[in-house]
Amino acid sequence: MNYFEFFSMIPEISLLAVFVVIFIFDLVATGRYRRIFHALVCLLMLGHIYVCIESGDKEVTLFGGMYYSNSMIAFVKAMLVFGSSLVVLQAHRWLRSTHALAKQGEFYVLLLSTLIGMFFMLSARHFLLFFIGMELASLPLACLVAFDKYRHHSAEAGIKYVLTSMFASAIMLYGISFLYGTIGTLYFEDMAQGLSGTTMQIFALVMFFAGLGFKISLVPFHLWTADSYQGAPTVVTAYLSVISKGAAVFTLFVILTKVFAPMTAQWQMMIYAVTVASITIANLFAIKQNNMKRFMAFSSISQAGYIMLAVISGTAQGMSAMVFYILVYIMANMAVFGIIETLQHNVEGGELTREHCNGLYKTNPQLTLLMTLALFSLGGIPPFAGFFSKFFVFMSAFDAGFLVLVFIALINTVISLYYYLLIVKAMYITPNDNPIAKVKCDMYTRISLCACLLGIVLLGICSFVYIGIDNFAF
Amino acid sequence: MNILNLFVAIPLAMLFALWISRNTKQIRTVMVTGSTLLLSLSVYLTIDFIAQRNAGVTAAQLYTDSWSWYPALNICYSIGVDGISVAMILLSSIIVFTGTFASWNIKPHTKDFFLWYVLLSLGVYGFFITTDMFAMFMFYETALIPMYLLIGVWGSGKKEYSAMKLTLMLMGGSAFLLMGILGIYYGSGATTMNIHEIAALSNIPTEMQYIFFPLTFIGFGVLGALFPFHTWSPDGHASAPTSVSMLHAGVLMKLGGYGCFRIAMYLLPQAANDLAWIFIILTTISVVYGALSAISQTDLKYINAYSSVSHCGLVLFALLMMTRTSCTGAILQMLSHGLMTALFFALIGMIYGRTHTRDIRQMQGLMKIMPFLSVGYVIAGLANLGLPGFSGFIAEMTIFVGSFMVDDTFHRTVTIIACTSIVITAVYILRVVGKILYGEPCNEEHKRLTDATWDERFTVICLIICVAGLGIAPMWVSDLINNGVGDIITILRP
Amino acid sequence: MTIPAQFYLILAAVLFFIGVFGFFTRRNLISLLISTELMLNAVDINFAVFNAYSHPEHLEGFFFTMFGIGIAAAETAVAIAIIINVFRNAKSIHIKNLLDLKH
Amino acid sequence: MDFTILILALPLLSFLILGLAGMKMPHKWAGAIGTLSLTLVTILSYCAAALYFGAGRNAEGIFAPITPYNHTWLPLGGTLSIDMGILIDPISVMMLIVISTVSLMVHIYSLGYMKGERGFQRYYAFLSLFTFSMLGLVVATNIFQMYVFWELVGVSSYLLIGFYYTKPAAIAASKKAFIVTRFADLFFLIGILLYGYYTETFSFTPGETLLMSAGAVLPIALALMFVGGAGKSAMFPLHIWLPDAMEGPTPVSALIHAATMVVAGVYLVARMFPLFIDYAPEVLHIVAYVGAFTSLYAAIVACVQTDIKRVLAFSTISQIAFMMVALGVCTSSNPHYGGLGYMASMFHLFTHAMFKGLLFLGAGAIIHAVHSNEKSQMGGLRKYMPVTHLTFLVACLAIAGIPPFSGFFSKDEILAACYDYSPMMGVFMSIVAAMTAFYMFRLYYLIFWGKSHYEEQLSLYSAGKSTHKPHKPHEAPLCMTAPLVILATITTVAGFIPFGNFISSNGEAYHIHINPAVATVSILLALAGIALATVMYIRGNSKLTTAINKALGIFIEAAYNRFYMDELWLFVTKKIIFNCISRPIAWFDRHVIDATMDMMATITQKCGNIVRPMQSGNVQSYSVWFLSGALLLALMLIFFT
Amino acid sequence: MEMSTNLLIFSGLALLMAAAAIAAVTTSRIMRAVTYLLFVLFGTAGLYFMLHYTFLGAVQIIVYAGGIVVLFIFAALLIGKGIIDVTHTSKLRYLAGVLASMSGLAIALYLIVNTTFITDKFTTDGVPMTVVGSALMGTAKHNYVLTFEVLSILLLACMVGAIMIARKK
Repeated sequence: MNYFEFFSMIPEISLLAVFVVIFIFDLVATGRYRRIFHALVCLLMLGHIYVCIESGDKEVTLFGGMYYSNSMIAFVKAMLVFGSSLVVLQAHRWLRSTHALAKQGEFYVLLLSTLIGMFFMLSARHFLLFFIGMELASLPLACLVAFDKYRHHSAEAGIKYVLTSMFASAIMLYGISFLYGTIGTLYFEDMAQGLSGTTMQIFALVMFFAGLGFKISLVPFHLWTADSYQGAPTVVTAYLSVISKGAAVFTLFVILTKVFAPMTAQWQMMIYAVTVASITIANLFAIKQNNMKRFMAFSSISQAGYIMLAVISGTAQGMSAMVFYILVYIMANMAVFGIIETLQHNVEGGELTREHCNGLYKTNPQLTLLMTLALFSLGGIPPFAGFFSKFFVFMSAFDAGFLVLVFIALINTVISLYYYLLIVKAMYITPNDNPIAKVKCDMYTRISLCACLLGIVLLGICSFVYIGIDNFAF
Repeated sequence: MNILNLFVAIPLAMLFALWISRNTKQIRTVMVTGSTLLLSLSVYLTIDFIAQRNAGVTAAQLYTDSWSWYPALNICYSIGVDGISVAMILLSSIIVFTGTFASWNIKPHTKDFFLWYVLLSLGVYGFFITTDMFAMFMFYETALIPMYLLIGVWGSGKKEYSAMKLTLMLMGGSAFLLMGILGIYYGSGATTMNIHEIAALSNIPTEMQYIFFPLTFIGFGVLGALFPFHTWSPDGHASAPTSVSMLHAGVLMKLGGYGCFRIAMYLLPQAANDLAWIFIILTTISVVYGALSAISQTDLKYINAYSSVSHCGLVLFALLMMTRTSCTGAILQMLSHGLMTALFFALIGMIYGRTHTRDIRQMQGLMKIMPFLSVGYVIAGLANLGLPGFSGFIAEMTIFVGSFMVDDTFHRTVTIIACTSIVITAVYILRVVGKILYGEPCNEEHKRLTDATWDERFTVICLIICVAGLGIAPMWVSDLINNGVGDIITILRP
Repeated sequence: MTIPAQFYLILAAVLFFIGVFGFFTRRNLISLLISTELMLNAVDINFAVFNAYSHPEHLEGFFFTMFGIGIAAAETAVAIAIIINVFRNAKSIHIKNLLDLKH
Repeated sequence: MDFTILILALPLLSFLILGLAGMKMPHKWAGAIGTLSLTLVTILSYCAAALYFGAGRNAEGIFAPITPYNHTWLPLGGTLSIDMGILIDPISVMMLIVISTVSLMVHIYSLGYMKGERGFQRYYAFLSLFTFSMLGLVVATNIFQMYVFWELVGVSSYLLIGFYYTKPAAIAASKKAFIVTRFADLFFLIGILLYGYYTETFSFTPGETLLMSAGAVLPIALALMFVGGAGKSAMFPLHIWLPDAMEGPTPVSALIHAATMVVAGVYLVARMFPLFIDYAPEVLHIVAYVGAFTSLYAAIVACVQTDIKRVLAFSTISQIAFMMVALGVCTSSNPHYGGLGYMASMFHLFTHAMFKGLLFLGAGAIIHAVHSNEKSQMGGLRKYMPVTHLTFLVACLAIAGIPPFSGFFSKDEILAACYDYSPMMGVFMSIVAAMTAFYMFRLYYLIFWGKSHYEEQLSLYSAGKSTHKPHKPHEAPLCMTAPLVILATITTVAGFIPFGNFISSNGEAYHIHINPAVATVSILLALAGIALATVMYIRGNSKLTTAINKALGIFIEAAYNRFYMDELWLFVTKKIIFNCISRPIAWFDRHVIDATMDMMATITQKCGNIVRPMQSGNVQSYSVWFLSGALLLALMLIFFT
Repeated sequence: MEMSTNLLIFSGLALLMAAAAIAAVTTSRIMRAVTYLLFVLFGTAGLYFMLHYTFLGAVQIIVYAGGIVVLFIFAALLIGKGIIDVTHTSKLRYLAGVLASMSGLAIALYLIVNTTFITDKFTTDGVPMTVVGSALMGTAKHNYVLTFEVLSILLLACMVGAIMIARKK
């Protein structure tokens, strides 16, 4: 009974400490202390990035193999904390609004608890821990989606999210139960030996995958995505689309390569089908969208499909390509959401549509430029980071022999470029007599947007990040 | 310090300087300084390159250098030039330089226009100096995407549609291309992305070549206006602002031909030999079809765009003939077409800027109103139809002589068919010249128009000098190219 | 001689898909929640049965069931909170009032 | 002979000066620069001729060709390259003299003719350009250089025909001239390509072995080259551009479309003559037949035209056809009399350049005086323009082949050669020669004799029936008449040049023998033609004329319309190429190929609409998709692995 | 004898549960549905007892029947009793739902019947509480203190979230 093992889980324990500090601060702080609340949270989280990276130099296996961490996982955790910090930075203005101000503390607490859940999900080497981590990552998120209590859309998004989530976890658990039934253990390293690819196991695999597919929002498990993204507060949408998705993808990769290694042929085929469907169908939806958040929802589904190209290879190269893709994706998506968040305060009804963006260039040239770069990055246009991440993802899938899949994905990039350009067109070209007035960003948002800009421009050209990731892979 | 890096560094510095510049004057200063620097640098490069060759340096590539970039994926930032690239860099510099003057009074958002413009040229330079497939592809796409905004924001007519079509078609092409590049990389054992090392390995299995050659060739061919993937060209050119048309037709379309030669044919020689006939047929169609289409157009830019289809088709056609002479001719044609088309588009832009119409039925007698521009147009037209003394002639003749060296009926026949384009070209050029320049001015409003301003004159004269210079003294540049072509041809025709 | 494990599994499967059926066809949110409870409950049975019949050496299924019950409770709490909020906003928990976000 | 480079450099220089700075100069300066440089060129050409022929024959008894300059201009790989250089041999020297003389005359003449015209400087610039190109063409050391200058000549012709660029007819004519010759040049080019590939050189004198190996292809190559030549020299059916080309200023017609450029085709065949005669005699025969037909055709058409420049144009076509025939009837059997045609052709080229130049310049003076090209506006001009009248008469006599004028000698040799080839050809060409005399004198009488149009108009005006006071025709100024007189002099005496001493098919000298039978017949026929013309036209249109017109009504109508050749060409170009090929292709491009690309986009958009119901907003149907998707995936995996 | 008694009890329970489940998803009144759910949950507890997992059965009754169902009742009362659940709004959707769930059931049943699980290790010993306790508190393999702690965070977070959403102001 070595309870000191708890203290070896540095990222989780420190994050928990942050969680507790914030929780208590929320309870006790009043008046002027509350004003520094946001800054405090941001600082703590940024500090936590350092802790995560510091913890990454050693490999730890704890609790009888239930918990495992290495440099790659630590890096991914740091990445997630970084992304969450961006989210929190961008949330400042929204949290100042009357409805949200009273719930400021809850927002941080819920956000951090989901982050803790993701950490455990990433480090889990046992399906029970994985499942609890996943639930910890989704249930408070449901509360966040429904955070704007007085907005019908937020509530609707929340209920759709939570119901689908419960449905998905039930299906996933059903799958896991059969895995347990046929193998007799739920420890990842032991499971691989017991797997033989029987029909039942294939069924269980698909059921399990459906649950994670829900989190990553892959077609056909994606239908909640657009509705929830649209209804949720923008910062939460951002969080959903990058952090939650990133953690789930990484976990999926680990489980597929660790647990389902004997069934590689099967899951590759499964992911093949899902990838093609995700990219294509999401693109078809995206070209028809007008609401920006909804549009980004479909864009994120399509991006998830591209990430699957790295997953399908199941190689070390694929892993580094995937992590790099997620990192770049965080940067670009956070930039877009940051801008959406900034702009929608100036829009009647609070729902930013593409028409609102018309002629934005005249009034907000800098935001427009950043938005353009971010969209180009998402579309895979050099010299922005998105090009590199996409290229590497294609390379890894090509390396694994999925030529036709790569080709389909490539053709789809053209479609995706089309809808990204639609927005660029709206901002630059479409004339508009009353564009959104000049928007002044607060300092926090500005910091986060600058970080995103740096990431978009430099992550690809400066190769050290990728090289670092590549050193950690497997 | 490798001089080639400056070709990337200067545009980067220009981007930065533009970013911080505050008014039009500063922007113009930055642009003129930068483009002049680039031009002088490329002139220096050309001279130095020739001097080194004359001094007996026989390495295939000069100024080579390589920095590891993504070591795990064997991606390097490798640079190096041979005669072909030097010629292309020179061409790009000339066009960028003159394009700056052609867009002297661009409005609105002058700064952003030049930002994207410089980004485009950055891509072009990068493509020509690098020898690593990844870096080439990166620069290639970097050069493509600014087109969208340049056409969409500063263009005219149905610019949004055209810009979108152009971008999507070219990006569709690069989707094919990316497949091809990955195929080449993995086909050659995934050990290097450097094209010369891959060529030296020459270990790509023939069956793989059969798959990836068409992909790569079509990928680049889309940009080279290969039939039937050329339809972005007329719309795109028609909508683009002057300097963008210049840069696009003058340089960007050359990336296609260059890429076809440098990557598709060089790295996949067996497939290139075996499958060339398919593409020869397509390019022959391009050549004649483009020219015939041009005859019945009424929009000046459409005429020129179809003419570009025809001429660029000739480039690919000549490359596929795979004789040393024809390939030299192809590169010459790239240079020549680049300069001539830039000149043409510059003039069309200037005329359009005054008359506000490009419909040849609505213009007449411009010779009396704007003699300078009209004379320039006649010269451009004559150059375009291959008048000796201008660059078009030497390029076409080299191509035809070179193509005729392939001794079989099929190649002979298509060469003769392609030759007919010189007659058709004359038809549409003279048709336009006769319709819009000659005669009495028909439109009262046109009579009040003025002739070219100093910046326009400068642009036109620079380009005419280049076109004539290449046409009168072709030998040095032909030698320059011939050396570079030789290495590739020895692989193609062992 | 004991009851064959398959009987339990079949029962669990039936319960699970009755839950699925309910989830697909009911028209108010609380009924949907009830259906998911049925599904989760069926899964719990599966785990317990597999532990008891197939792998009694360790208590993995046992604990999975136990934690599963806990999680189900948490899920229900969150879901009911949101349902109450929906009711406050829309004055209804009928699914047809939740179609604002679509296409 | 190093100075010969100046012959090329001077006109080029004057072109550049006039072209770049001309617009800033006063007219006088521009004219002076152009004329001065041409004077120098002429002097140099005569010097070159004197030195070349004065140096005498070499040991083999021929004038050896000299190549003072030959530099690679554009290497084309292998042994092929385009060289630029100067080749001095008898025919190029002869051409130098012809070109520089006529060009000089035209330069001087234009000082008066073009005086005060808008674009005077431009005119001289183009003249210089043309002279440069034409000189470059004749001194070409290889077939490709010839092609280069051939194209340049074409473009200068284009520019000069379209000199009056505000006149629609001029624009159309210039375009037509360029495109038709360009079309012919296509064949020339292909011929060159074939020639170059098989002989491995572009030079005129490839090695014997290579020639033997190229044996089978050589006739084809030479035939294709002849097509190019036929285009430039306006052989049927590529002649259609030449009559229209008269829309240019008349001196230009004199220089380009009568004396020099149009004989480039003849020169080309003459240049390649050694190859023709040895390797492709059958092609030569084709040349002869084409020439013979063209000469007849053009002569018939010339008989009925009313525009004096058109008459001259068709007469030019006819005369050039004579030269072609002369070349075509050569055989390799006998060194001299087999090659008589060659000499005769060159001789005729020389004399024709002089008298046709003279005719055109005279016509120019007349047009200058009456401000019209139509014969109906003329008549009775001999009183008003005595110098023009006399020189014109000399030229008419020369072209009709009346001794002692030069035309007689050259044409007689041609006829002799034709009779040698076959009596049929001889008779045929003699008839054409008679027709030549007829239509030239028809022209002469209608211009200078008969009722004066001016007087008629004047009487109408004084009678008050016309409000328009006619313009009195007057003699041209000295700078215009002087060239007429000079050319008339040359025309008169040139026949006595011992041409065979300088130029012959194999380079050896021989004396021209007048064949008395042929000479008599031709003189008689010429006189008959003149007599007929005299009867019919000396007093304007006589009764006989009317009767003949009536008898041959349709035929004359057809001839007047040039046997509808232009309409045929127009049909082919406008209706077939433009409307049936180009337009459909342009349509196809927009509506099929482009539409396919657009359709791909539309289909994608449509698919977007099709999948839309999937996102119904109902969380239950989402779950149905969810489960069905999962089940389908499971089934797929189960069945396919 | 023992077998048949067990089977009898099992069949009774199974029938009861299935019937109650069907009733729960078809009845049109929410309170009834909750009550039927309660039957199913009790039946499940009974199954656990049959497996001799008495602790699990107790947890099931306390947490599910005592906690969750009470939540449901609260919610139903709060929202207003007598909410009618109309089942047949859209025939197509209903049909799709039936089809999807039935095919899912068919596949699952087919797989369950055709898969050979290890089923011979059943003992009637049950699980002693000490074993459960030490496994729950241990840090070694097959011990669950970590998950236990994480679950506590989960419950805390859900509580915070649920209260935040549900409270009035």
